[in-house]
Amino acid sequence: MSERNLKDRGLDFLMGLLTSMLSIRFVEEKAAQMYGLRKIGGFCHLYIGQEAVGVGAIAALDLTKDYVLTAYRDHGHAMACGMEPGVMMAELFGKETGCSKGKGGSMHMFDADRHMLGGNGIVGGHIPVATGVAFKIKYNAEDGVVLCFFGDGAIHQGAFHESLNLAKIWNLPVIYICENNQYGMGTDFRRVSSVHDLSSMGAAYGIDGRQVDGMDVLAVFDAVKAAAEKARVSGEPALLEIQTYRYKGHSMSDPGKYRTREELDAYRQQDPILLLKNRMMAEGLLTESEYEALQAAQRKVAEDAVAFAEASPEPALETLYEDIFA
Amino acid sequence: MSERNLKDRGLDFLMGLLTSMLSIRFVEEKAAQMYGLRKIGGFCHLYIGQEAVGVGAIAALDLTKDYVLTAYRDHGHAMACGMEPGVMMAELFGKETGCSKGKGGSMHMFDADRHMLGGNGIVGGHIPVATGVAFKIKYNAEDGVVLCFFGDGAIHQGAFHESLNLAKIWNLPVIYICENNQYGMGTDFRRVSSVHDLSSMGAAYGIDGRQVDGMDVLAVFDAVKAAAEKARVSGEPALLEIQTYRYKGHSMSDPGKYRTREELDAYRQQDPILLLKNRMMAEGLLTESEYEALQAAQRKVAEDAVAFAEASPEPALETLYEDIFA
Amino acid sequence: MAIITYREAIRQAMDEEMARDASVFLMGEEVAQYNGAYKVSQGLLEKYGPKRVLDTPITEEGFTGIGIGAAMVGLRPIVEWMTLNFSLMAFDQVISNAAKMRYMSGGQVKMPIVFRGPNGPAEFLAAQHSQALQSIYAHFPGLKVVAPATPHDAKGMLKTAIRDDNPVIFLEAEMLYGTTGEVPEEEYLIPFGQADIKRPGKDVTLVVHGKPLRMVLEAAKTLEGMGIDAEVVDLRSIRPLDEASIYRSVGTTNRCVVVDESWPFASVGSHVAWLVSKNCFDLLDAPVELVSSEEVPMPYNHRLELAVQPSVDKIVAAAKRVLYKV
Amino acid sequence: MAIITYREAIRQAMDEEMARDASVFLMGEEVAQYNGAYKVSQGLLEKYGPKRVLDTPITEEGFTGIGIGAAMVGLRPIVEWMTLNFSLMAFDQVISNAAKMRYMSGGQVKMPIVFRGPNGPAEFLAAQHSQALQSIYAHFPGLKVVAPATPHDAKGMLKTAIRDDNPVIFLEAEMLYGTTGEVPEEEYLIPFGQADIKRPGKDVTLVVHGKPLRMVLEAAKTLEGMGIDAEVVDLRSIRPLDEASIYRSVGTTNRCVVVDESWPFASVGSHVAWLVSKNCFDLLDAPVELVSSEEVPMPYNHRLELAVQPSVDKIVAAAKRVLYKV
Ligand SMILES: Cc1ncc(C[n+]2csc(CCOP(=O)(O)OP(=O)(O)O)c2C)c(N)n1
Ligand SMILES: Cc1ncc(C[n+]2csc(CCOP(=O)(O)OP(=O)(O)O)c2C)c(N)n1
Ligand SMILES: [Mg+2]
Ligand SMILES: [Mg+2]
Repeated sequence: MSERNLKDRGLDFLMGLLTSMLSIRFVEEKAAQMYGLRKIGGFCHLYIGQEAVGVGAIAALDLTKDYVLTAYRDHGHAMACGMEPGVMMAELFGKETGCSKGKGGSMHMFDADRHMLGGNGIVGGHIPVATGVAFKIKYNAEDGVVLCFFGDGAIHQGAFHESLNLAKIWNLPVIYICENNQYGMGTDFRRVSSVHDLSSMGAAYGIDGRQVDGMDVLAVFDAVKAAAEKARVSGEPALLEIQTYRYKGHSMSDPGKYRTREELDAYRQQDPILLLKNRMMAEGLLTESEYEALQAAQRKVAEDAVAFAEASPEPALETLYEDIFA
Repeated sequence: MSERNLKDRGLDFLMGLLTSMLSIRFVEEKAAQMYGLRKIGGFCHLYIGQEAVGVGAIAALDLTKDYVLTAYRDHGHAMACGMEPGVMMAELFGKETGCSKGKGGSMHMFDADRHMLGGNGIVGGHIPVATGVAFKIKYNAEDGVVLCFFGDGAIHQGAFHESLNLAKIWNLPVIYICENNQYGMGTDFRRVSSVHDLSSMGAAYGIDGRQVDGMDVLAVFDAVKAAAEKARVSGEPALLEIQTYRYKGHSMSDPGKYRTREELDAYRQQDPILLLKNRMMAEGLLTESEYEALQAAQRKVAEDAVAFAEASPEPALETLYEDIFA
Repeated sequence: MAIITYREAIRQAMDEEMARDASVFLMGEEVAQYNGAYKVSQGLLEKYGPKRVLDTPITEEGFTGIGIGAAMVGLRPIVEWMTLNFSLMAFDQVISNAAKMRYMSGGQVKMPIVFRGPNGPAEFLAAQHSQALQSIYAHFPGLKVVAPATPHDAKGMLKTAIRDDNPVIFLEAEMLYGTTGEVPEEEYLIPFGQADIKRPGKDVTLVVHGKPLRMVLEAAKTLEGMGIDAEVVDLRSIRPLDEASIYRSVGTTNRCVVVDESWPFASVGSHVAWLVSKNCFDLLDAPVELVSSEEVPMPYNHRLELAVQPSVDKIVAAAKRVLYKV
Repeated sequence: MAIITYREAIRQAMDEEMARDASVFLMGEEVAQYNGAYKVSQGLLEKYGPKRVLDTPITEEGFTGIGIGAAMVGLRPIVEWMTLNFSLMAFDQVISNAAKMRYMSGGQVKMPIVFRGPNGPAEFLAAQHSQALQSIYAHFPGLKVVAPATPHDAKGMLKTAIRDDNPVIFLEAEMLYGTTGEVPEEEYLIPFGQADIKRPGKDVTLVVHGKPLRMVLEAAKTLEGMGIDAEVVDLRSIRPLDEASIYRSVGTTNRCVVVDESWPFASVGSHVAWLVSKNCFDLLDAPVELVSSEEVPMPYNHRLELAVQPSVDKIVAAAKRVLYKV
């Protein structure tokens, strides 16, 4: 657990984190439901269980100058960057009002105005791209940083290694965040990784690595804040392994037989939302009824998102020929 | 300098190393000369200065069960594996009698019978392939090992990293040998590497790394021998950074302006052939006249190689359609 | 004859060949414990154990290269790419090594390796996950490329592929896995380079390979209703290509439509269309038509993605065009 | 008009665009301190400093991806691949990211990036280093692909490429760098998608792009000696393709030979040959011929490698065939 006194962090800040995590949770649950109703198709990778990572990390940013790139499990990051849930849901529905006009779908949530640059379906493929965004920051002598999220499954891709070496020799302000949710699809990361402390892999590039408790949104916030401040000042890249867990299957079609109910339950006990809620209550910063009101409000947000998506028009057929070239 | 008493190693063994290094040196010098005469074309990467690496390392093998794969700077390795200098020179000349029937040229010396599996022109591209050869050794429960040679320039390729992780999780008997000759083409390795002790990169995969003096053929032999024995028994991969220097340009067209004459001269002072010769003389294992005889013999070998290549026929035109499919 | 799925046909082929030859093994992401992302390798781990059915990390370049290395020294790897889209990560290994190793070694090595996985669009998968990639593989000499469309062809050709001493790109399709067809009880092999007349006819030749076969057969039925008797030539194997069967058919019909779900530019489809144009110049009563995908990355929206691809309507329309029935 | 080399034309284009726009920068292996492996970037480091002219490690996937990321956020990178062969290492970055990012984001990002370097065979470089790769890039929507053959076209088109807001694959050739031609003193740009009639004629249309242009012009001269007046259509830009100019020419000559140094299968050459076959069906007096490379990996031996490629003789013979003068 992050050590700082909870109250010192400010109530608004804490409520913001809680609200954001709840919002993602409920919107994701709606997405699952809509998938069941075949309103959404294809791959759909939910963020449930991992909310503290995206929310805590992105809360440490200033998105007027910082950037976020992630893999295909991108709903949480998009919302944490401020994408409207309705716009996201509309994208999942393949509607014209979706962030990517219905062309991207679940894996390609983009919100360029909010510096959320996708959503990428190729495991590891966005890591060099994120490094390139950091290159631009340095080139233009800005003081932003880039957060590059990826999974435990992506860390062995050559693209990761090539990127870290380049980021270090060129001093690029990028924080590589490995969201270690223990599995890459059906594969326990320990089966395919020669080292089990993934943060140690930074050492091969002279890059600081740290493991962070990804169920504790404040720990995530603190770790990313510290790495980001350092990166802003010195251009030092960093590697964080944030340990977390996904409650649902890899994608909607995965029954998740490779793990035990006990394991899942154990993680549910340290649910990131529950954890923050309990701490806030223990410190008198939140009452049960306030929490219920918050939940109700966020459930409504999720429902509204669906309604918006549902009511939105399909893209016109001719739009398939648009957006290829600028 | 390797510590063991020189005499204990046996005269034949030492003479073998010396002969092999001299042979490579003279054949390479002939190759340079023939390139000047346009008997050889294209890229031609000479091994002069690095002889101790290939010779020392391959002397530690049993090529009835072990294998060697390397990059395009492969003449030395091919000869250390026992390829006839004439056959190699004929390949450089593009002749029918060349190891690859004139189809491969300088970068693709193959001698499958002697377990020398190329010669590869893509920087880093053969590293997974070599790892696959080690996979076969394990699959068939053989007790061989694979030496995979590559340059300091190749170590940042994703292919290297992916290979090390796989070799470690599957326990494959492969020794990764980074021949750090200080430059990748015109680039000082320190300019493009985030760490300067390249052997430390093994740690990211739980693989032992060691730096070895590559001008000392016995140090190379000892290090490879030790790693190979360990790999045979336990299937443990290893990473060796063998520090060396190339006297010539990167390829025949490189004037080498990126380094100083002083630097080159300093390395020439610790020339691997000179070093072994002097030690053997100091211990009374070699006389000046014996050495001169040896040189003369090896010069003759190089000349004969050229004569053989020169006298060999061009491949028939129709052969261009052969050797695509088995 | 038994009626089985395409998925089961592939599984049986692998199973039979693994039982027959101990040097055959399967590697890829999720092929073992998870029984395959698309359950194609169901039961193989249980039957053959982890030595011969291996889960890999998500490092396509690395494990593809390992397969290549293992094949070079006598094993017969089946490398599963979870989808062909991810093979782009391993493209250099296939092109620079698998396709060229035999040639550049002057015939010293064989390369008995099969690369297989689903190719082409499925549904709702958007731009990065919906590519039909046969054209870029078929471009390179040194590779065999096949795309069977029925369980019968898939089983017989995969067995041939596994026994082939050369690299074979074996193209399946997610949308085919669940389709069914008759397969003989007894062992059979289908040689490469033999097209199959899936429907005889005399008015127009429809040439196809892979997944769109079903659509073409449906189109043929529709055309029949219009009094047009279409002959359907299923290439099955792209390289080698059975040109004779195509020309024989066009010799009868004097009209030809090529169907290929790839993008048209520099594709298998346009190549075949050119071959027919050239070699049946005096026989053709109309220009050869090509029905392919629109020149756009694949959109996520379902209506749009369907509009991008070949359809029964588009094929019927093209057939009518070459019959000047418009 | 000044007479300059192709190399100098490319250098001037980069120099002028870098002077004009501070967001243009050059990165690649050996482009800075070494002034380029083929000296194309001579003097640019000195003029623009290490911020804008960057030597990279040998990690094509990594630095190509960095370019893509930087382009997404407004820089205008020129990524030099030492040769196109090595771009296979970065293939996924180009295809999955550069070509698709705009589309899958619904038009939210631009991708102003140029990938350039020598393409196609040079001399004595064997199988891995002698590939003409335009066909595999031209296959994918989302990329522009150009292959200028003269200093004039190279300069004007590279400037256009750098100013384009989309990814451009810019194909040069080692054998072209030293060739010379006239280039205007004043600034000029050549738009993409405009073929250039390099020689007017009325008997037969020769369509070509890139390096073989010189050979085609020579063939035209030889044909002239035989009383055959060939029109030479230099495509210059492959995608977009100026179909109209080709058809206009074939409309006059009624005969067409396409020359492409690629392998024929699924190539730019066979695609253009099909387009002409289809769209000039009623105009053609003979089947469209394609002169391309033999279907083999490139052999090292010079006589063999010349036999593999298009030649003046082969082009003349093809022209005579379409004129039935054989
Ligand atoms: C290059 C590539 N290979 C394979 C896949 C298929 N695939 C999609 S997600 C996934 C597992 C990734 O696991 P991880 O990185 O841990 O992310 P998580 O799903 O746990 O968030 C795989 C194998 C892919 N999309 N891209
Ligand atoms: C993938 C790839 N990129 C670039 C090249 C061009 N190239 C050939 S050798 C070389 C330098 C390699 O240096 P190093 O690995 O240190 O080997 P050395 O030449 O010093 O033996 C480069 C960049 C290549 N052959 N392959
Ligand atoms: Mg994971
Ligand atoms: Mg080097």
